[in-house]
Amino acid sequence: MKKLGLAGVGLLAAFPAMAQDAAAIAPYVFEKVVDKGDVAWMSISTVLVLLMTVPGLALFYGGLVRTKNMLSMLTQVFAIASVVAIIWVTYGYSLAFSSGGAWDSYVGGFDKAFLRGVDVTTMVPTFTNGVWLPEFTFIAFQMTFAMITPALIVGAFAERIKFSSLMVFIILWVTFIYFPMAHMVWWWGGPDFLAEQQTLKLIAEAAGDTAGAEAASANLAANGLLWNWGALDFAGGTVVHINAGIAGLVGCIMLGKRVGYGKESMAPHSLTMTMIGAALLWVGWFGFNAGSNFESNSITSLVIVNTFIATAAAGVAWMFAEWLMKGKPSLLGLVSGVVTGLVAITPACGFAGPMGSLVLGLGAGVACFFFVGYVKNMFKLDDSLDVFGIHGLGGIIGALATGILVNPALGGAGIPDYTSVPGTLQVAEYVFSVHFMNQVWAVGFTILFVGIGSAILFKLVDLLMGLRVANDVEREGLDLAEHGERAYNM
Amino acid sequence: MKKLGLAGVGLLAAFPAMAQDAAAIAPYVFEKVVDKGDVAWMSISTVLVLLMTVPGLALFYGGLVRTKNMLSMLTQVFAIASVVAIIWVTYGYSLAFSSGGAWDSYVGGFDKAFLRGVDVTTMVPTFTNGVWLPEFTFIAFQMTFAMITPALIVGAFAERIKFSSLMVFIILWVTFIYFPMAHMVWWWGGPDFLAEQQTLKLIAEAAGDTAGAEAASANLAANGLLWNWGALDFAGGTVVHINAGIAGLVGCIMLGKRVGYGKESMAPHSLTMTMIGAALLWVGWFGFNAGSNFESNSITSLVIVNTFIATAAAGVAWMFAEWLMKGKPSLLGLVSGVVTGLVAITPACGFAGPMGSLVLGLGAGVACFFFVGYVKNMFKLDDSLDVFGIHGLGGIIGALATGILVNPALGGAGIPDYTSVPGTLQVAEYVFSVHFMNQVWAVGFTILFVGIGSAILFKLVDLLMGLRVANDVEREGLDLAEHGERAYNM
Amino acid sequence: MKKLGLAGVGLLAAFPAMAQDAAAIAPYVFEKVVDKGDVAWMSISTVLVLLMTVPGLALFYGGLVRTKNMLSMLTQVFAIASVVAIIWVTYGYSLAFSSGGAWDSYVGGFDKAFLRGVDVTTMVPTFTNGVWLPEFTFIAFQMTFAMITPALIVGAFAERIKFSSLMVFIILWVTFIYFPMAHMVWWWGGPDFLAEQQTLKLIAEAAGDTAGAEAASANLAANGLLWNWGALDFAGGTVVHINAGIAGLVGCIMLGKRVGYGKESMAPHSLTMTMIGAALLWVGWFGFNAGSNFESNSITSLVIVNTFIATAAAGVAWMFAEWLMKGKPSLLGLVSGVVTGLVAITPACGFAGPMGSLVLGLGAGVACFFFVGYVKNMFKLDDSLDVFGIHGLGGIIGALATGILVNPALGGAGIPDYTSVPGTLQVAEYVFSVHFMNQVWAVGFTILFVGIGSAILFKLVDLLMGLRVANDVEREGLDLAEHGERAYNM
Amino acid sequence: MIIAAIKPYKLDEVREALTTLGVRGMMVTEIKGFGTQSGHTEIYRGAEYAVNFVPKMRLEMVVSDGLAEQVVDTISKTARTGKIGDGKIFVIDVQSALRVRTGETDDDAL
Amino acid sequence: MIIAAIKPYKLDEVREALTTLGVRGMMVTEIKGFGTQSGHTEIYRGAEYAVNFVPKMRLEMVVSDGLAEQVVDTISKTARTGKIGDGKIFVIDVQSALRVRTGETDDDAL
Amino acid sequence: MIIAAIKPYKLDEVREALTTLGVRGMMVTEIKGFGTQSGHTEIYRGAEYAVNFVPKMRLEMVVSDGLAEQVVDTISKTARTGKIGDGKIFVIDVQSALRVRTGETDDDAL
Ligand SMILES: Nc1ncnc2c1ncn2[C@@H]1O[C@H](COP(=O)(O)OP(=O)(O)O)[C@@H](O)[C@H]1O
Ligand SMILES: Nc1ncnc2c1ncn2[C@@H]1O[C@H](COP(=O)(O)OP(=O)(O)O)[C@@H](O)[C@H]1O
Ligand SMILES: Nc1ncnc2c1ncn2[C@@H]1O[C@H](COP(=O)(O)OP(=O)(O)O)[C@@H](O)[C@H]1O
Repeated sequence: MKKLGLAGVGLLAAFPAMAQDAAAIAPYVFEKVVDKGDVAWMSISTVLVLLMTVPGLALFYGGLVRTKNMLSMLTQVFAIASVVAIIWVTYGYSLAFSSGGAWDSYVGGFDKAFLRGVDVTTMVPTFTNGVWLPEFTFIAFQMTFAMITPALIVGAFAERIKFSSLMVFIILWVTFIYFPMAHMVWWWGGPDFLAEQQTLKLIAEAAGDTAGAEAASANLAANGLLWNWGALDFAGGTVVHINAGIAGLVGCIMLGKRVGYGKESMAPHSLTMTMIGAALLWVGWFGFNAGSNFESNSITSLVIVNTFIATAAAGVAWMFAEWLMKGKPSLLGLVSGVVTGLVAITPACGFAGPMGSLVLGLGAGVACFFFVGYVKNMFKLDDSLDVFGIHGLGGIIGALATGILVNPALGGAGIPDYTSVPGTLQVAEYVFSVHFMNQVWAVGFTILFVGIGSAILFKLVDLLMGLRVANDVEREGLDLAEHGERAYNM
Repeated sequence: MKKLGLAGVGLLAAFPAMAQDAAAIAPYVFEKVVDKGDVAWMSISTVLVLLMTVPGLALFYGGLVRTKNMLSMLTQVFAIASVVAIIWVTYGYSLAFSSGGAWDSYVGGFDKAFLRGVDVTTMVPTFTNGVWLPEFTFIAFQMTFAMITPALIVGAFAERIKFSSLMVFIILWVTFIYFPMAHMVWWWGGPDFLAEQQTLKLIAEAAGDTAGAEAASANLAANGLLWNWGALDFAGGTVVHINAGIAGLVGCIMLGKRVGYGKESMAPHSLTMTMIGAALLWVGWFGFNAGSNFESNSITSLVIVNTFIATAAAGVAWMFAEWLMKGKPSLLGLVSGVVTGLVAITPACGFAGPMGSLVLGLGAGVACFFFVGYVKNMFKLDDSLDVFGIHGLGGIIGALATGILVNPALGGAGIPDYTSVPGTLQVAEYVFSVHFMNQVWAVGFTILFVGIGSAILFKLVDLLMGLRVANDVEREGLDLAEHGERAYNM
Repeated sequence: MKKLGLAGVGLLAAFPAMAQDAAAIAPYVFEKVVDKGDVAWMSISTVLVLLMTVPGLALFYGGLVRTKNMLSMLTQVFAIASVVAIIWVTYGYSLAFSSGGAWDSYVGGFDKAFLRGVDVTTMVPTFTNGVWLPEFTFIAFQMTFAMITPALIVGAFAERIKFSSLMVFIILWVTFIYFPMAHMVWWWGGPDFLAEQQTLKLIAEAAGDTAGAEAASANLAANGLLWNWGALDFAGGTVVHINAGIAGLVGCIMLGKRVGYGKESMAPHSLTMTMIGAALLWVGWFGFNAGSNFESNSITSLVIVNTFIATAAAGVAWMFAEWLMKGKPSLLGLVSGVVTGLVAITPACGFAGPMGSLVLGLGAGVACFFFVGYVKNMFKLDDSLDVFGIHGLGGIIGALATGILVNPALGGAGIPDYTSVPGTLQVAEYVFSVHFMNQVWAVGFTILFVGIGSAILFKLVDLLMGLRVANDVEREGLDLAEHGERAYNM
Repeated sequence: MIIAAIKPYKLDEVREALTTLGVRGMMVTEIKGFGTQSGHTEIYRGAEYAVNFVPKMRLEMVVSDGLAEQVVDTISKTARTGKIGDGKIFVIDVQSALRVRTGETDDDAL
Repeated sequence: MIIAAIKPYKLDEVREALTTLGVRGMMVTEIKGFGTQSGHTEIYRGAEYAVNFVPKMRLEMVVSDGLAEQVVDTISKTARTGKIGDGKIFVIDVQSALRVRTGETDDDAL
Repeated sequence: MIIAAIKPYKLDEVREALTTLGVRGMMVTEIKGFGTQSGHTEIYRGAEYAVNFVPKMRLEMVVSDGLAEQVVDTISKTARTGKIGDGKIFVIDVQSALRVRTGETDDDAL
């Protein structure tokens, strides 16, 4: 492998020169090099994302509900993660990360169902020419994303949904919403494929072979819809957070308020658990964000620094905003801000600079505090655990901010360009009107697609089996009625 | 190191050809290459296995006992892990992983007691020719296995054992049961040693030097008993889980039922803690399983994928089986299934394919649900936290299934063969009657050895100091009586 | 990178020979090589140190206070970590790790404020010639140290400090105490810089160029004060633990005892949480200690083994000492010992051998048990969560022991020497009177500097805004009064 | 002294009703209620437990004789759902009452 | 009204005995009991705390006058272990009882 | 029977005072107290909850008639802080008492 490595590097290093004069242009040759350091980092990142989900998210949500519904919360998150893991290897991975033929812009096909054709020798590209990963590494990492996203939704209609209906809804939702979204945002050929096709195109054009040139151009465009739109989403702000946030919003509206909402106290039964959950989300999120770099290099570290800063900034911002407006700095406020910061930095973590991340964190923290603390009440919205207020809104802020902070003038990494000098990663000129608008369109599309799609699925399940438990069940609590257990027997 | 790396690779690459014609056969030369990516992965894997033990296992068990015994559970797990860590570096590592001379098939010797002769330059082999690890890396990783295995046992006789007696028992148990088992299953010379000896054998035979040939053959056979039997156990299904499961079974029978068993409610005092524990077991188990690959490569990722699938499948299987048979899907059922899946995939994780793992998970989940939910009650067995029902039974199912799923025809990795082409890893032909039976023998031997051995040790300690606390102590709870504290003062 | 790698290694390998005869001495040339395995290990180490802080430390402390103050504990730790993270990237990193010009022995300057000049191409040295890390990797790792250190202090005056005052104090404390301490202990040029300057010096001397020789000598001495004193502190025993321990001691004296101290029961409200915290501290500490090696090699593994042994030994030692002296082995005793062991091994983890670590652990465990169990009461000291008794005292024991256990005769690594053969790491002769005394001086200096400095800052904040809450607030609990929440609503 | 066992979620409602009636204080305890209303069954792995108590709130208040009847009345009205398990109200004679803060006694103490 | 303090693990036994006797309901509270039975000492690092209460169960039930004696009897028989800390039983006169659900009063309410 | 509601942190003090007075046992319950002393407000993100109860300790003890007055006295003295929320003391007539362990009745049972 090392040997290949050198060869590969050699070739790549040698390449740019050639690329310049189209006259003597040569086909792009490359080797697929896997570095054990990258595999080690991706493996642990995968584990960290699982840590975010269980116990992280389960506790963050569980601590916020009433004792009588604690287990329902934990079971929902844990069961969703498990069921989706099974779906992922049966057909999910294929729908998200294989060619969809005619539908390729929107969703993948079934060629890789049951992981057909995948073995320890197949590889996937990273964001660097000549650097590849074992396909299983990629499958495992992406699996954890598919596991956590639907689990994020359940906070919006906590303490009132029927477990059976939820399971059915989730299976439909990942199939018709999540996998297509992942495909539209993340499906592309990789740096070496682009370099190869771009070179073929140049050669064909030089040789006046229009057919060949068109074929190459087609290949260059064989990516997901939003990818082709140029949407920037480093670690899944759109696919994961806006996606879950909107679905949650739709869900809490369609299920309606909890019995006693606004009248009885629905205070969190254990902020200790919520703190543990928030902390583990922070810890695990480094796998989520820095793992999305697919390599273990200086950019990985930049992502880590950004994730630290934006998170701390949003936590502190929310805490002080609350201190100022409500008189006291609360732990729940602090950790809510922390999660907001994690959400907001997700799409930007590899594109923004440290100071940009600081500003983004502060902004997102204050904005979400105001939404959750005031706006939400105005709409009498029972988004019980603020899935929209934190993941939806935070995700939108982050996605839009990415279009600004990517600007090198603001310390950003700039717009990646793999084709102008095939075989190398160049930075394209930043144009606000273009690159910011790309983000706007992507966000807009996602809101519509997910909003409408989720509404249809909720309605469907409601008609089929009813979404909500009976009032008495809600009063007694879901733990006893739905799961036959109590969380605590002290 | 890199330089060596290349050299090593070069040699290995060059080798097979030679190996073919025994005529011009040359001695097997190799370099010991350590890759920093492997060390990074093994280091984090080591940490992950500690995470499984504390707080993972401690919480998984602790949450299932009554409030008054919470601390006893936590203290037992924590103290066992600590005491065994000390034993490990004094004589445990030596008994498990050094040559035992005449006893070499059964147990190691004392050459490496107090880690004599180990320093930052000594290395141990992996499963790939030419790829080695620092010996300290191996010592640390294996240490965590020795720490968690005895801790698994205590769940079987929770809420009634005397702390002092338990400590004495554990010290005896690791000395006379665990270290020998580890030696019998995992003690071998490594790929390069086998290649070297096999080559020497061929050369000797070619030269008609029978003495030399026999010497080499002897070296080729200088492995642990079960290793020589050809037992497959990728990450410790036999050494860790069947081992602990059987010891637990024997223990709960010899200690007898808890006071009030069957009459009073012994409901778990905090399923929240149990959920956290189960989740951390899942998270940490990737270090346990994928770390057992000793390298950070595509096989590591295959192990991770398998561990995800089998676990999720078993969790979901148990949950639905319970839903069907008992009317409600419980969190405890779900997480019990999750742990069952982790146990079952352990021996198979590097040998089975993803779909094989899926089937294994589903099967193990349903089987253990039926044992724990029905069979166990028939035998009025107070295996309080189902150590046998989950670790013992799950481990047996996994060990046997490994003998089937390793079959390449079922997507398995096939039977490893390091000698037919020295210096390379070949896949030997799979023969059910041979390879499945190997597993049967290994399992049978383990059950007998551990069962009888543990029974003797329990009896011994019982006679010496009594295993069980007084009734009043059991009523008041072990926390106050044995440890002088209460878990909660709320 | 790989290419550089080889080059670098080549050069280094080639070097020693030359170094010998000053006659034909050549300038020291080197390449900065980054290994992805090192980056992967440092990245996960960074994450592990965060895990130590939240939820680790927060829970370890939180579990020990009364229910009514749980959230205050959690909020203090979480908020401190977040605020310091922001300070770190604005000016903290610069004060700790940039040249301080005239003040260079004591503190850094502001050249790197707002991370000016840092990007994905800048690098920092490790402890091995030719092996470097991305600067962002180093910034992130060191950030986590700055985050946890001040958080350690709050345990000393738990349940009575005003949140606002604490925040102000912490900001002052990191600025005037922590950053300077870090600079004084850890600020140096790195192996390649030393080799380069040493070579220049030799060349200059050979050429009789005294000016040049002096310049080079000056550069060789451009390190932090305690570094130049030759103080050994592998992972921060002085900077982190003695530092926080002394500050805590001063704090608890200046704030005074809690209302009802000695009269009312102040039993820990949840030892379960304390156990989780202690376990996560252990887990995360491997990032803290082994990450401080900056590389992923056999020394990393040695550190891991040492950290395991010393910790287990101290835990067991405390438990048995308590069993002997107080009649019962408690969980709190066990985990207190575990944390003591972690603290004590911190400065020694890369210098001592496994058996030295075992002895250190046993000694520290017993010593701290006696202080916390007896001495402390004699002084009627309300160091509520034993910050001094464990971090202060444990840190001092560890720092002094390092000066002994580093002795190769005791299995230690020996005194590192980068200059006698530039480009290589040599082991200097161990002289007890020299190297042990170095530790004594370093410890003494730290105690004085931190003690006096912290006292001034506490006094200042007290005069400005008062350190302590009103009696009624203390009675009602800080959670409701200061944060407007309750930890549990069960 | 009036002692009542009611359904937990009725507490706020009852309290408000009583306050408007002029009851100035009470002691509330979370209790396990046994009665005709049956509990539920919990299953933990193999073990099934029949939990035959129902969580209730126990109200205890001392009121002037004049108020007693209305209080009983108000509680029963507000706490009633008509479903089994609504609870019980008992009245007991009190000999003396005293307000610790002031030392006032009997009716002045309430 | 009969009020009893018993050892927690005796609760189930006592309850069953009373049910067979015809007692149809009661209120049970977890209490801290102080009495001749001494508590225990807890040690947390340096600090020792003498916990001088013992966890007990407080039973409270109203029964028709006819039943009262047997009830007291049954409780004392079933709850007795002969060891210190078995508990106490007190009887208090009740003026009126009412079942919220139906409005039935006195004996019909029980 | 004497029933008192006091501030939680006064429990130890009161208990000691009563022991010296000769009270040999009591039942203590953690209760939610409603009275003139107002509670507090909690804020969780957007939601504000007015918690209008205050945690109190409920003491319940049966003493011989002779002792009753002193007991009431001692409690009110020791529990008094003069601040609102000090609590109340009620006295109720007990018909009979019994010590489970021995079967002793009335004054001997206390
Ligand atoms: N005899 C009794 N003495 C004291 N409390 C009682 C008695 N009977 C019932 N209770 C209390 O009243 C609650 C409701 O009574 P239950 O019989 O379940 O329903 P209902 O009041 O509608 O008949 C019980 O949970 C118990 O707490
Ligand atoms: N005078 C009393 N008034 C109310 N409850 C009492 C009284 N004396 C004892 N108790 C209750 O009875 C329980 C048992 O009494 P104790 O004196 O400890 O043992 P015994 O009943 O065997 O003498 C105590 O824990 C307490 O709850
Ligand atoms: N009428 C009452 N009946 C029963 N308990 C009462 C009554 N009034 C007050 N209490 C109890 O006494 C406690 C203190 O009473 P409160 O009115 O708050 O202060 P104060 O006693 O100083 O007037 C209350 O929390 C409640 O538990």
